[in-house]
Amino acid sequence: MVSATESVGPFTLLRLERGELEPGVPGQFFMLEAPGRVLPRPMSLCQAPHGELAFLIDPIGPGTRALCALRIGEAIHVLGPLGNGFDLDLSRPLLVAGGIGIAPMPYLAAALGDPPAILGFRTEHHAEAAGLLPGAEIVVEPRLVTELLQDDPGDVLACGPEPMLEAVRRRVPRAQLAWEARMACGYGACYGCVVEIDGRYRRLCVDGPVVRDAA
Amino acid sequence: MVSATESVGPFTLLRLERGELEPGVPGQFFMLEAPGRVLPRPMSLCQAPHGELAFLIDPIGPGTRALCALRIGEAIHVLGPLGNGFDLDLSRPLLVAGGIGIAPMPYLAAALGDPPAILGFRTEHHAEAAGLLPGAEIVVEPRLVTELLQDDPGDVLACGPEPMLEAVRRRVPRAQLAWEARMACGYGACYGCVVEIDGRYRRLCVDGPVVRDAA
Amino acid sequence: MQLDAFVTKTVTPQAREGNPPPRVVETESGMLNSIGLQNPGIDAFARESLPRISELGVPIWVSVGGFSAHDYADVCERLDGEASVEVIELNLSCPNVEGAPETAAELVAAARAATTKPLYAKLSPATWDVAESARAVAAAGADGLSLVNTIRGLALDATARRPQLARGAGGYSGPALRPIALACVHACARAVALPIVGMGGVTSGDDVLDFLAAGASAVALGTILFADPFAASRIRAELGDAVLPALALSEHEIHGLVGHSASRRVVSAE
Amino acid sequence: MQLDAFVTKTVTPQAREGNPPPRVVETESGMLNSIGLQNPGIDAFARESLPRISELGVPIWVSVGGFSAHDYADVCERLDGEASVEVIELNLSCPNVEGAPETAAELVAAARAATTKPLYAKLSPATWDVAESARAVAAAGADGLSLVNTIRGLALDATARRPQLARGAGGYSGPALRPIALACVHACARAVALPIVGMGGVTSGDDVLDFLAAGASAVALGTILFADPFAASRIRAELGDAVLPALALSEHEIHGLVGHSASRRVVSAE
Ligand SMILES: Cc1cc2nc3c(=O)[nH]c(=O)nc-3n(C[C@H](O)[C@H](O)[C@H](O)COP(=O)(O)OP(=O)(O)OC[C@H]3O[C@@H](n4cnc5c(N)ncnc54)[C@H](O)[C@@H]3O)c2cc1C
Ligand SMILES: Cc1cc2nc3c(=O)[nH]c(=O)nc-3n(C[C@H](O)[C@H](O)[C@H](O)COP(=O)(O)OP(=O)(O)OC[C@H]3O[C@@H](n4cnc5c(N)ncnc54)[C@H](O)[C@@H]3O)c2cc1C
Ligand SMILES: Cc1cc2nc3c(=O)[nH]c(=O)nc-3n(C[C@H](O)[C@H](O)[C@H](O)COP(=O)(O)O)c2cc1C
Ligand SMILES: Cc1cc2nc3c(=O)[nH]c(=O)nc-3n(C[C@H](O)[C@H](O)[C@H](O)COP(=O)(O)O)c2cc1C
Ligand code: FES
Ligand code: FES
Repeated sequence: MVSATESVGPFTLLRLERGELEPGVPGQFFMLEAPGRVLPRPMSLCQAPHGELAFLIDPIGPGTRALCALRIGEAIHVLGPLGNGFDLDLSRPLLVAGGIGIAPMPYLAAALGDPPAILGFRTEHHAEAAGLLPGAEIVVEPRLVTELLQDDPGDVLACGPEPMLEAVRRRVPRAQLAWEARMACGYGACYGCVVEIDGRYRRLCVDGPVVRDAA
Repeated sequence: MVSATESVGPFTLLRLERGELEPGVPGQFFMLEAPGRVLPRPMSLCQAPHGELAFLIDPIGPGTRALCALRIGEAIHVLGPLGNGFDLDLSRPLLVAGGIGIAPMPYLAAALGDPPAILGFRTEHHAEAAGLLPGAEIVVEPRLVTELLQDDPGDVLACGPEPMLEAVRRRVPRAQLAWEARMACGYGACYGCVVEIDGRYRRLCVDGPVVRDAA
Repeated sequence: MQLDAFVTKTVTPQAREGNPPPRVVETESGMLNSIGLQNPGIDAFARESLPRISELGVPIWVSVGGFSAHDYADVCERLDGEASVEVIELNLSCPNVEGAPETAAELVAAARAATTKPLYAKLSPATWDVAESARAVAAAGADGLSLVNTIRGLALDATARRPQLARGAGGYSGPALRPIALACVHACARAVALPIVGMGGVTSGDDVLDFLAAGASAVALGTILFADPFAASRIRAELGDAVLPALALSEHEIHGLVGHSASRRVVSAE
Repeated sequence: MQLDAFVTKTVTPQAREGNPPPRVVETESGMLNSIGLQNPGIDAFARESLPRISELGVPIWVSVGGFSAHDYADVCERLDGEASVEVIELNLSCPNVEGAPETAAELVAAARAATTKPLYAKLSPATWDVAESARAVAAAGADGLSLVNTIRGLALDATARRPQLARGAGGYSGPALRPIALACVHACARAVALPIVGMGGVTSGDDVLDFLAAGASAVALGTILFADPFAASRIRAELGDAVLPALALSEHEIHGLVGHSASRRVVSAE
């Protein structure tokens, strides 16, 4: 059941009543029924206020637009938490996010005691979402998040578009990266979400989104 | 463009801006786009107020429900007037309608100078629609409209469910009857709306809804 | 006028009454029809319908059907002398009647021997390997392909749980058919060098671009003309403005837009 | 637990990596998949997957695939000794891989010779006359039919206009497939006396009643389990309360509800 929706720059923060669902580990995700669509959509948990689960959604297509159009009191199927979250046993965490990759960061930051963060955005309008992560450093294109990475940046946890994740990985091979893939089930049943890891197709919904033991 | 909607008993009176469409002859119909549906729905013109076309709609399925849910300012495709209306060159007209068969009667009555009318309804709630035809005689089931038909009822013009039309025809063979059929195009193109008339399949959308020269 | 061609309803040698009603029913994102090739027969068609349709001033494609190779040859021969007929489309795939005992290729070959007009073979998506059918009709002399006809579907009444169409199953068309049609166009475009008229659930300029990208050189409209009889003009406008420049399609391809319908009313309504 | 049977993803003799991603895409009222039968092969399946699935305490139907009659016979023989396997479903119709050179009937006959377990033949809707296929597999020894598998479909990307799935076309499933599936069930139920498991776009109790009325004796769930992993319980509740008494179906028919999915997760989620 939708308890509130808020605009955050071009994004929508969708707050759902939590019911019996656990919020899970930061970096895990939920499958949200998108009204009128055949498939649900994977969404990272953004915030876990008391009794609620909050998702930050970028309306880029029919599914995300349907989710952003939900009104208070409407109900949708929600399944989760699903997949592998971030490993939180770290000494010097640094959060790095690009665009809607900011979505899992507020919940992650809360779990890690508000570590430093670097956020990159396409436009100033998108950068309004940085308000969800007070104290973060912000860059707007043409500048990129990797420009702010120090030589020894510590334990990087990153989420964002694939080119950004690849760039972060080149700079910080041990970084924990949260990947994306098209999904159907989200719970390991359909083999729709595979990505090639070490030469084999693995299901991102169960072996990710934060992939352990990747090359 | 929807200019107004009103509840009339269980029915909805949908008022559309007329644009360049003619209202046509009473008994003719229009094809109304039903939002979210693949096929449009045939609707008799109910009233033709200045600058508007008004349709009385019984929400019995997905298409009519979508039409009744339209809000002011929304726009739909409308095609018409289509088909054969009633022959109005009559000396002693009498209107007979059952249920939503009342839909074409207000516009027909206006054209004929408010002739006498007999209306039948399933329930008192449905009978509220009789307000659209002041002065009409009204029966509610289990009583039937045919019970009120005199021995020499004059020039009967009838619209309603098939069993009612059959009963009227048995009593008044020369009655003008407005039939219904499932339609796809409404303009003679698809051959989807045929009914058997004199042993041949004829398209109700062009040879009806008021069928001339029928047996 | 926004049509580059007008495709008629299928004509058979003799007049046909077609199937009993109800003949049409809507489904979630499509519709079923079981018209059953109601038509006046080739003689009445040539005498009465053709002159009327010719008045539109649009090239006429006549769809031809039958129940044997002889039937197809018969109607094609009759149309061969009609100057107003630009293309003959062979309906090899109506799901609403029992077909001919011959294979599609044999029907094309029989038609080929009976006319010098361009022959388009209209194929069914209800086949494991549509590219194989395409190769067969190409070898038999087809000049182009029309893809696709409807596929058999059934809808039941929610109270009686009986088939909604009198005949039981009917031909499924509309948006739900579009992915199936696109797959057929894609497969055939890779299998044969013939021009392809794509159809199945086209509702917008965006859909047209999908069909062209999949390998069609023209697109035909069916079901959308019921909800929007002016779809041809609208779609052309959508293509002209927004969508087209982004893809830099040639004028030639845009002109491939074919209005497909069952009677001249669609067009005269414009 | 609301399932009367659990149907596995298709198992082949050897392990298969499947097709490259993207493998799934949504369409207007359906989806396309091109998984390509990714599976660990029969040995690892029997060793690792079967015992895990058995823990569910639900009768197990194993779907068997291959690229020759020998493959089908091989896997069936291997499963014949597995006590936990109740039924073998022969996937004769995956649109995402090149099939066997043998006909469906030959594959069934080969499987029949290799096992005494009940054999269900899973047929494709991509055929002009599905009843003919049904008669052929019945004659070859099938004990039941599973109708239908997905049908080939294509979706393009709206900017690049390239196929959205890496492999091009994929298998079309979901609500858009339902009328096609119902027509196949209807046709086969009239052609053969075998029990039929109906599937294709089932989302509600209402849809189940349509399949039963068309001639199915059980119904399987696929795509709906993605949007609603608890669909089996919900649908059973819908059948129990409102819809069912109106039709007075027998208890036996209700128990025909088969949960169909790709891994044990669906079920363990319940
Ligand atoms: C684990 C996970 C967590 C996610 N968390 C969030 C989140 O918190 N907030 C948020 O807004 N989005 C998130 N996403 C992305 C979101 O799921 C997709 O944007 C959404 O599914 C797109 O659906 P659509 O119908 O709006 O657009 P579509 O029409 O499906 O797609 C629009 C465009 O996005 C691309 N796309 C679609 N799905 C994905 C995907 N899963 N990954 C990458 N590209 C895709 C398509 O190729 C297309 O170009 C997450 C994805 C994953 C896998
Ligand atoms: C010429 C004509 C004029 C009409 N005028 C009006 C009008 O003014 N107001 C009004 O409310 N309705 C009118 N109708 C009927 C109206 O078109 C149908 O009720 C509507 O199409 C049903 O659509 P649906 O999606 O709501 O229901 P559906 O799900 O399509 O049908 C619900 C039930 O109604 C039956 N049905 C569907 N369409 C028709 C039809 N065309 N004729 C008879 N039974 C049908 C079905 O068998 C089903 O049992 C008219 C019909 C015709 C042919
Ligand atoms: C009511 C109706 C009648 C049709 N009649 C014919 C026909 O006579 N001959 C033919 O080749 N195709 C016929 N078709 C099929 C269409 O030409 C077209 O192939 C199919 O409907 C898919 O396109 P669409 O989804 O745009 O309708 C008919 C389709 C409909 C809906
Ligand atoms: C992601 C996905 C994977 C599938 N894998 C298989 C399979 O391995 N074997 C098989 O026989 N059918 C497979 N199918 C087909 C389904 O079993 C079913 O026949 C089809 O999807 C229609 O049902 P639905 O509309 O309820 O999904 C698969 C379907 C989907 C969507
Ligand atoms: S989304 Fe289904 S297996 Fe990952
Ligand atoms: S509704 Fe199409 S011909 Fe009458």
